[in-house]
Amino acid sequence: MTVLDTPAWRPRTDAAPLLPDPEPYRLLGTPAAADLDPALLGRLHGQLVRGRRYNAQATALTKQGRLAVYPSSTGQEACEIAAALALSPRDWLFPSYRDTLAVVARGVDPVEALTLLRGDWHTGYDPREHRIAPLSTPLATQLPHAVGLAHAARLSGDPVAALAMVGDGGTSEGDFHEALNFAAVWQAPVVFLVQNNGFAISVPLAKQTAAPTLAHKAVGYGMPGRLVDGNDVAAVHQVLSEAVERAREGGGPTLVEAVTYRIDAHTNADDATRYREESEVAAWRAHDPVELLERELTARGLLDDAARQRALDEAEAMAADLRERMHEDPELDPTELFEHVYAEPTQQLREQAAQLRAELEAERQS
Amino acid sequence: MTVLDTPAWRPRTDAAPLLPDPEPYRLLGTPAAADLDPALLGRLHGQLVRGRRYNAQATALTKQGRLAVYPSSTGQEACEIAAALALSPRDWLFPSYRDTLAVVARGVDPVEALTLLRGDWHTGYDPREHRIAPLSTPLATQLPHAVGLAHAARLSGDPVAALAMVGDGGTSEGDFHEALNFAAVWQAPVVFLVQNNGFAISVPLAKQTAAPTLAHKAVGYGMPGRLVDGNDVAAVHQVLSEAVERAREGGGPTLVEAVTYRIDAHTNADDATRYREESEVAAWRAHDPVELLERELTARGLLDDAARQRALDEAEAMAADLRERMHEDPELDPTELFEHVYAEPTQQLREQAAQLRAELEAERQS
Amino acid sequence: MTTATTAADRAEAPSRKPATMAQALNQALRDSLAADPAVHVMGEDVGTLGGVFRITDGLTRDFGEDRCTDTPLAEAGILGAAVGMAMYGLRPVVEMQFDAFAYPAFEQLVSHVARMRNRTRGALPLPITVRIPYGGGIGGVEHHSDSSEAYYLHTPGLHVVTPATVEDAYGLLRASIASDDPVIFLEPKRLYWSKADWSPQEPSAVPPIGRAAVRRTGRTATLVTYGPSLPVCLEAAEAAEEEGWDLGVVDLRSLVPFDEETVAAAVRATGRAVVVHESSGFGGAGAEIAARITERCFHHLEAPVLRVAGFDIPYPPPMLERHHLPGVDRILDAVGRLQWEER
Amino acid sequence: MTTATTAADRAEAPSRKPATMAQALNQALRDSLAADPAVHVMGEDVGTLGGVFRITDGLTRDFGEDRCTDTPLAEAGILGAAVGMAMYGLRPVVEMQFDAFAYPAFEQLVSHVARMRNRTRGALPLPITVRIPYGGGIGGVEHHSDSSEAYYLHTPGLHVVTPATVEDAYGLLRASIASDDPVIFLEPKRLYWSKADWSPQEPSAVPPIGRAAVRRTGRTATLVTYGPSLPVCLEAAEAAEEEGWDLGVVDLRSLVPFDEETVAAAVRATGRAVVVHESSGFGGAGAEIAARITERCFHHLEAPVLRVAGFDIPYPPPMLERHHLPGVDRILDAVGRLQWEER
Ligand SMILES: Cc1ncc(C[n+]2csc(CCOP(=O)(O)OP(=O)(O)O)c2C)c(N)n1
Ligand SMILES: Cc1ncc(C[n+]2csc(CCOP(=O)(O)OP(=O)(O)O)c2C)c(N)n1
Ligand SMILES: [Mg+2]
Ligand SMILES: [Mg+2]
Repeated sequence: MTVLDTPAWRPRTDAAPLLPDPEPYRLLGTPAAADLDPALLGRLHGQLVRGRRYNAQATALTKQGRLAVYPSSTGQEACEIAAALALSPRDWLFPSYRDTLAVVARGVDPVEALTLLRGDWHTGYDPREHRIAPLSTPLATQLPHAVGLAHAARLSGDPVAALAMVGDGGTSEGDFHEALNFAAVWQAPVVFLVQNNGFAISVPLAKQTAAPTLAHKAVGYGMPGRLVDGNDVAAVHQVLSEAVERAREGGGPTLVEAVTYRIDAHTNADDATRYREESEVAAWRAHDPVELLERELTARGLLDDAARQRALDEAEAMAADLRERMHEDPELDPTELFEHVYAEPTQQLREQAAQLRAELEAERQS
Repeated sequence: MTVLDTPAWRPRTDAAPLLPDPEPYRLLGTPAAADLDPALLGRLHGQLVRGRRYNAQATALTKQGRLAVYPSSTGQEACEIAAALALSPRDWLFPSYRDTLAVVARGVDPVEALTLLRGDWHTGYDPREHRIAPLSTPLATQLPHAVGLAHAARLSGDPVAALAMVGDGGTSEGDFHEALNFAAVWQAPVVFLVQNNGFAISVPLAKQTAAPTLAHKAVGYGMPGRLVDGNDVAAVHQVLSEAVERAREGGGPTLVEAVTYRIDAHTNADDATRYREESEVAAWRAHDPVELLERELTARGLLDDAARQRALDEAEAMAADLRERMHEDPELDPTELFEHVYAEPTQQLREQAAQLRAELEAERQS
Repeated sequence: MTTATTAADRAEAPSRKPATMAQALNQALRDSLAADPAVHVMGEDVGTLGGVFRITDGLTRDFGEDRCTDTPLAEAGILGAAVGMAMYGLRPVVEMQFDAFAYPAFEQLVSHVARMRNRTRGALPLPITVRIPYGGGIGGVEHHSDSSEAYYLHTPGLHVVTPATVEDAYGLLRASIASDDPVIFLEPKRLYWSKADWSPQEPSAVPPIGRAAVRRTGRTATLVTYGPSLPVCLEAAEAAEEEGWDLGVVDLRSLVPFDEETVAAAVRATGRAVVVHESSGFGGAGAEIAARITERCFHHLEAPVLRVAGFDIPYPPPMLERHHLPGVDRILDAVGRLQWEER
Repeated sequence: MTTATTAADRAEAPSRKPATMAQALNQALRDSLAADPAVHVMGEDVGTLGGVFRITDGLTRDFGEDRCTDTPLAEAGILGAAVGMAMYGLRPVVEMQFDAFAYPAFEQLVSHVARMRNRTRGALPLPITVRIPYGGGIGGVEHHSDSSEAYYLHTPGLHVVTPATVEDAYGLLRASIASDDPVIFLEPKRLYWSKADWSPQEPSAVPPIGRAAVRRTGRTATLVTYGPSLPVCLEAAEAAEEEGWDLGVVDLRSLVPFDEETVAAAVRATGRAVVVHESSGFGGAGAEIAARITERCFHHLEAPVLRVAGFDIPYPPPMLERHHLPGVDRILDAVGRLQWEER
């Protein structure tokens, strides 16, 4: 044995296959799109239209005070929908705070998905039933959770993959780094989807990173990086599906960067004109995920006006239902505040609950 | 403007020039070594010999109870010495807990450098005077400090570079990631030196990372990565000097991975036989930094037996001085504990100091 | 740079005008930046946007990107970089966007910010101000309403300051930035839009950190509080008049240093005390305050020092937060129980 | 796997033998791993090395790498991964190598570990045990002797447990791992090598978390303490006999849940109390304990509840730590001051 044989000396893997193609992968409008399954494209289209309408409706609800806040994913619907649809029912989704749309696209009731944002408890839906972790507000903190869950599944011989979503800003957090490193060392069946929408609130990408692309970060962990046009729903869906498949089959984690754009402000409370040019927004509006897909579908004769109208009508019905059901505040029981802190409330919590009950009783009587 | 012109779409930089050569860079024993300055090689040799002796002496002092603990850098002297000597006097060094040798090689009194480890206050030396941050125990936490200092210097137009040292294990920490990202975004004049010595205490590199090499992590930040034979003091010195120079001239940060090996146990308290094979240690002993340099010097007629003996004698004198001066416990004043918590002690601290003074007085009298 | 303008503005208009706490904080940052080139403001969205609460509004425009800097999104990195900047000789003023988003920086805070001076025997003081918008009452979703002061006040080496008035917001922030020690500067979010007639104090008139303010003297009992709970306590004191109670109110202004003298004097004057804060009671600041009052004033106390605090639960969702926050009724109820027989 | 061996060992040798706290902890991990396949041990160096304190000695050998896993060096990553594993249904037992090295995981702990059950209305409980060797007295260099319990006990959703005896080390660790709630399990480093005659309790005999133990009844005054300070208090109680004082000693065993009944009863029996712990006093656990005792027992108290705690300084270097740690003299001095007239 010489030093040249010792593990520290030898590179673990070859870097070349890990490096992303710096040109974002596209399918729609390319010859390869001809091979895409029309049924899949139809599903993606219905969801995109629905998703766009959902964002608009939720934003409108904030203006009416029915929601505390809403971070819209308008412009990013292709990523949201593709993420949800790339998973099989037994897989797990780990959404970031902006990803309500992915949660809804995966089958959660549109009202339940807004539970947190309307000022109620955090997770309206049952995470175990839907296999969707709570929408994570502290950025990037959900990534190690996805790794741990995927690792646990693998240890149990359970063919489950986890898909974790994060923003371009979130990639700067230490948790991003630690999660990707654990995933690669453990060869955990997890896929990381970075939605690079150009901004972290007001901070543009150039102040966030000097990396060639965010997908290049994969190399430093020893996992493959892929770059994809985040507004091309077919491309995102394909790249994610391949990565999820590979993960589930023991091929390890992948980092996917989807290049996209946040068309709306950060949330309804934000004023995006303070930090970006309308011309940039316009450029991205001209590269719209719904239009990109519709152009493809129309060219292939898969979408006529009637079909388009049907999709719009369905979305409208969903929005009307959402509006109506969100019209009333939910009935919350304040004493439930003490019930889920621990499996069994402590003596102190029991006393505090009693105090609050007495106060509520007094209030009711006065 | 189209999306193709927007910052999110365009790769910021080309990845190719950032990628390290996966073969560690070597100088000693290669034709290029002929160009090396004999005076520099002489200085490096003297320091290497001294450094090795220092490690041995400090470890011996732990057995005599004169030091609380000592993390030896035997086998890694080339990195320690090269780091210290690559800096000009106005630059700053940010050592990790294992880097006492770099601190001493930079001119700190050998006894002062052990202040923390003998159970006295943390930093014996004056960090401002020597431009050496305190040896950092929480791993990787010193890296953002180095970035901040380098950034501050650059903002002030002060041509100062910072060199920050960390271990292979430390690269897994979130602080490593955040520091490198800040450095690249700010183009701060800082050089990161990772000593990959194969282990984080007992955990081997393969459980720490799946990256091709640690130097490949540079790509994900948009800074160049360099891989160097960490036992080739001339190579490490050259690579670091170039990186420091580049940083000082506004060229931005560099990540350098030096491949080396921890010949001793993690610290005197550790038993390395629990987790590694003697054959691996032997392989690295055969690739010894002192021997590599001596072979080169001898081949070029720059080191005869007399010169070698002189170096050993000087090291021995240093060790004897260290032994002697470490023989007695320093006189510590317990009431100083309250003096440096704040610029002005709070009322509570004044009262606690008074209490301790009274107790000490009572002790003295009884 | 508008150093001159700022100074001129003040020279022209020494008279008091209505201002919000947010405006006073912005002015304090401006005046600090103008007064000392070592001051640097940094954090997420503090530049072009002016911060999500607009506390840093216009600073990048007026002082340049190098003096007010949008950082990458990484709180440990921000604070860690600030440590290095302070080592070089700068005075970083760091913004953490919300209370719960300061937690990633906890290691840097506890292991370095709080200890660098001590570990270097004074050679490397760290004059860093960490501004943290904290507390609830603004209908924020989870992680946007934490009261984290107890974590900081238990960490030797940190000052912990929290203003409750517009005037103090300005004065204490200037004093914190001028301090050679690290200061955790906790800004009560729900008071950002509170208003008062005010003009920036001259630096010389800025109160030193560490002096509590007696906002109201009383004879029946003493309320001890700070930050977002001060207005609630003042309201409670007014309401108490109807019950015939004359309540004193002490505003701590800084939890570290803790002004024992002022608190003890105010409690001795009444023999009864209630400590009020909105963070969870268990192990909260009120525990220290109550324990300390008891140690110092035991034989003056007619009743145990009571605490009115948030429940021992994670901060509740917007629709339920009013049940969690100490309000006037709960305070008056506690005052009522000061005529206390053991339960 | 040696499940059988372990069980057999115990069947053969039910009699009590001398064991160290470290051995009892190791046995608790073994028995938990053997009893429940969902239990997974993970952390830095817990595998081949068996941990820097050898608490996990032999677990990887006996249960395999998948059940006792060396992780990369990243505490937030470790705890964050454990969260995901617990979401899947496992019971991770995480080791943080030293107290101060748990700080990088603070955000995961406060924002997720403590709150996941609550935020999901019970759908996602997190049965995670976080083992943290804590406290001083072992001559450790900086960052190796922190007492961090106050940070944890103020965080609703966490249990905070700390054993002081060999028997409790085993019993409480087993109970913590079996708990469906996250437990911060604080292991007093300087008691790792303390010895007692002991045999592992049957699971049924394991005490539930949340009961304090009266280690000694007394009539003069009551010492309330936990973890590393228990032996010091017991020693003080013996020494106090010379002064004619009969001291009771209560060992809290868990700070959360806090056993108010036991503490209050013990204090009422004497009318005087001293709380003892080694972490900094200001805002420490003792503040809560003292404030709570006062609230509950005011009219039984002959003197204020006093605290004997570490100074409000960063943990001192080895050569000075003996001055910092509460010792017998300082405790007896406080007891003396319980015959207290106001200063
Ligand atoms: C740890 C943490 N720090 C700060 C915040 C406040 N914050 C909420 S969203 C946001 C920007 C996120 O940007 P990015 O990751 O790009 O996601 P995007 O909003 O673009 O979807 C910030 C700073 C947070 N939620 N968590
Ligand atoms: C944040 C943190 N976690 C854990 C430790 C405990 N610890 C001390 S040294 C060490 C291993 C470090 O390995 P590496 O970074 O490779 O440096 P080396 O010891 O090889 O020089 C560990 C885990 C620490 N000091 N800091
Ligand atoms: Mg973004
Ligand atoms: Mg190493």
